[in-house]
Amino acid sequence: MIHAISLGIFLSLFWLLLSGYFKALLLILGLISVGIAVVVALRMEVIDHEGHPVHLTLRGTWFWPWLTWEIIKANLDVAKVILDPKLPIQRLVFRVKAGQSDELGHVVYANAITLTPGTVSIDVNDGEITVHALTRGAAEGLANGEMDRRATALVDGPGALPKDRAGDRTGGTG
Amino acid sequence: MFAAATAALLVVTGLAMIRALAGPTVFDRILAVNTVGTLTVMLIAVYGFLSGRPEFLDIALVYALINFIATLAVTKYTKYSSLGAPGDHDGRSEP
Amino acid sequence: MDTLFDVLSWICIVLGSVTCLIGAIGLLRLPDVFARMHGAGMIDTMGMGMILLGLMFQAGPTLVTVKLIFIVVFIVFTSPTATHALARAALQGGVEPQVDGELEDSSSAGPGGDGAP
Amino acid sequence: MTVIGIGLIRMRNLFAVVMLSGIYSLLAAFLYVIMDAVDVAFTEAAVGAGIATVLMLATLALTGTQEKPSRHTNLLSIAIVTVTGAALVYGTLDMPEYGDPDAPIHHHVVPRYMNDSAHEVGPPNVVTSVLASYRGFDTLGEVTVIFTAAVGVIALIGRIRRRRSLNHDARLNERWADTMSSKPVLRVLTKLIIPLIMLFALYVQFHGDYGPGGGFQAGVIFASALILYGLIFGIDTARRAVPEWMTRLGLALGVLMYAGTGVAGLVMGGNFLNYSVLAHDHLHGQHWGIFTIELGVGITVAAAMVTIFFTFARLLPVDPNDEKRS
Repeated sequence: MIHAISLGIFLSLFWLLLSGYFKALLLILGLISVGIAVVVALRMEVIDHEGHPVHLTLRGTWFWPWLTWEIIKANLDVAKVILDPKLPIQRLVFRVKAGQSDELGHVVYANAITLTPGTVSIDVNDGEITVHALTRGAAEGLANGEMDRRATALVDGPGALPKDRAGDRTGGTG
Repeated sequence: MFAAATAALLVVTGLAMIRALAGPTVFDRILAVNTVGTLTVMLIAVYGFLSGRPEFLDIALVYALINFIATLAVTKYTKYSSLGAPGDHDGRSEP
Repeated sequence: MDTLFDVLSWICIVLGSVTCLIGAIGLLRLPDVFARMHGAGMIDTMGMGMILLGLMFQAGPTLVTVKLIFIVVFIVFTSPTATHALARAALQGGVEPQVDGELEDSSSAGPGGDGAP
Repeated sequence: MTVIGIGLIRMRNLFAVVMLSGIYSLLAAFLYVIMDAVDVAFTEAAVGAGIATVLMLATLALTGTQEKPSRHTNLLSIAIVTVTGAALVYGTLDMPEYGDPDAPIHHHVVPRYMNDSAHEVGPPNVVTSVLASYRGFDTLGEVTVIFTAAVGVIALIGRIRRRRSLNHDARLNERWADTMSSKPVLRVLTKLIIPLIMLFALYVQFHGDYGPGGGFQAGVIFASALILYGLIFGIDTARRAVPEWMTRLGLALGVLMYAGTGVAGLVMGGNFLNYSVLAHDHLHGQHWGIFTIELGVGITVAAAMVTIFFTFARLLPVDPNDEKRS
């Protein structure tokens, strides 16, 4: 129920930002629309901690900037590979363990892997993610576990892996 | 400058279309179509600014929201009808 | 201040366009589906992000910028999902990813999540 | 675009054709944007991005992937197509150049639409006033066409399912559920985005007066959300959330709302589909009239799309082994 309410608040915000009209009629219509969307979503049973992960927004403020930076680094690497006349690719397929406690965490991790060019997650199965990497550098950058730790900290809270926080500084070869 | 960006994006769309036409597997085509979808979002957004009418963004928003549905449907479809033989050379004979 | 935003905006748009071009070249040059996904990934992430960021600098603090942010967020959520679905379908559809080497797990393992299956 | 068109014709694999027509539609939308036909582009976007491909695939699954190789080249049809095409091209030669202010269309109805619609009808978006008010009859006809199409689909293939064996159904459901909802990545994204798509659809519905969009586009987008749900969680789960009676009711209700608005105009002493008499102030009358019929259009379109997809997808996929056995 809490999720339904927060979804309603979130959708109302979405409506206001989309619309930009603050006339009484449109506001009422917006309220009705939000109601319809929430009711249908409830009927579909898509509102739960997976469908509306509101608890991640706060911690996400640490995760997203880091991920953006990783994406930019990875883009430069892939760009270099593509523009190199010799096309020095070393395709690898390997598995990484996802240290997150539930499937939502695995999904966050898998999508983060896919978002960084150079690595694509091709299967998620019982806490193991199969990854296709374009270069050895990209593969090793992933295998050193930095992204896994970050995603775990995002989903399970920073307290979940206290002893690993020290390893954060090592950084990815990306 | 917006015009230059539009031109660059059109060139990129053309390259993606070459990949879509060339294949060789179905999955290459899907990848290309998906990329063209993202490119269209950008094209519409940039062109909206070029012509000074940012309300085009609603259209771009539609694409951003529902373009992937087609991709999902296609991947699902490939799983079904090509259980035996994947790719372009679909092994199902005509009844 | 306006000129600063203008310059920033152009830098972003040019960077984004160049990224898209490189990604498209990758889409053509790379040898198999799985490798091509990395090229497409460039367009979907940095190309898209940079161009729309450039547009945001143009629009300034208006509802247009908010809509642009929505577009970026939606694409950031949907694009990896679509790529993942596609990769999985390709894998199960019988396209074997070609592999050029092995990743030795022991040497590259970090303290927390190493790659050992 | 021409290249894609030629590629479409040359390709024997219907599946690849579906993919390419997706690109075709994307480019078409962009062309409409360039020509400033925002509402048309919006429609193309809403239809082309999701629904068209999905429905074509659903059909493909029923018919098979390879085009039947035709033994004889059909000279007659080629001749007809060529002649028609030539006639069309010849016709366009006479047409004024794009954007020519002297074009005949700019002298008759367009000035009235452009200049007077603001105080005759009201909405800032001229396309909405043209479609919903000046051309109210045409739009009613279009809605009826969609309604008829959905009814036809129900009547023709809605019943086929009952003849299939329970065994087949069970196996089918298993495969549906097995492939999609067990993928965590897809499941999470779907849950995340479906409410957003629905709300966006309603936003498009109610802002048709101000920006591009309106009932048709909104209906299609809303249907996309339901179709996505059906794709990921299986048709039967989707049917539980949105039961059949609901879509059928919506189908009829939408058309009734449209036609009913027209009749209401009659009753209150105006012409059919003349909304000015619906309220004391004629602008308000127009506003409410357009609002109601747009809502009707939206409901009908959404219900029709969902009906067609679910009816097709239930039959999907044709299992070759089953056919051999039966």
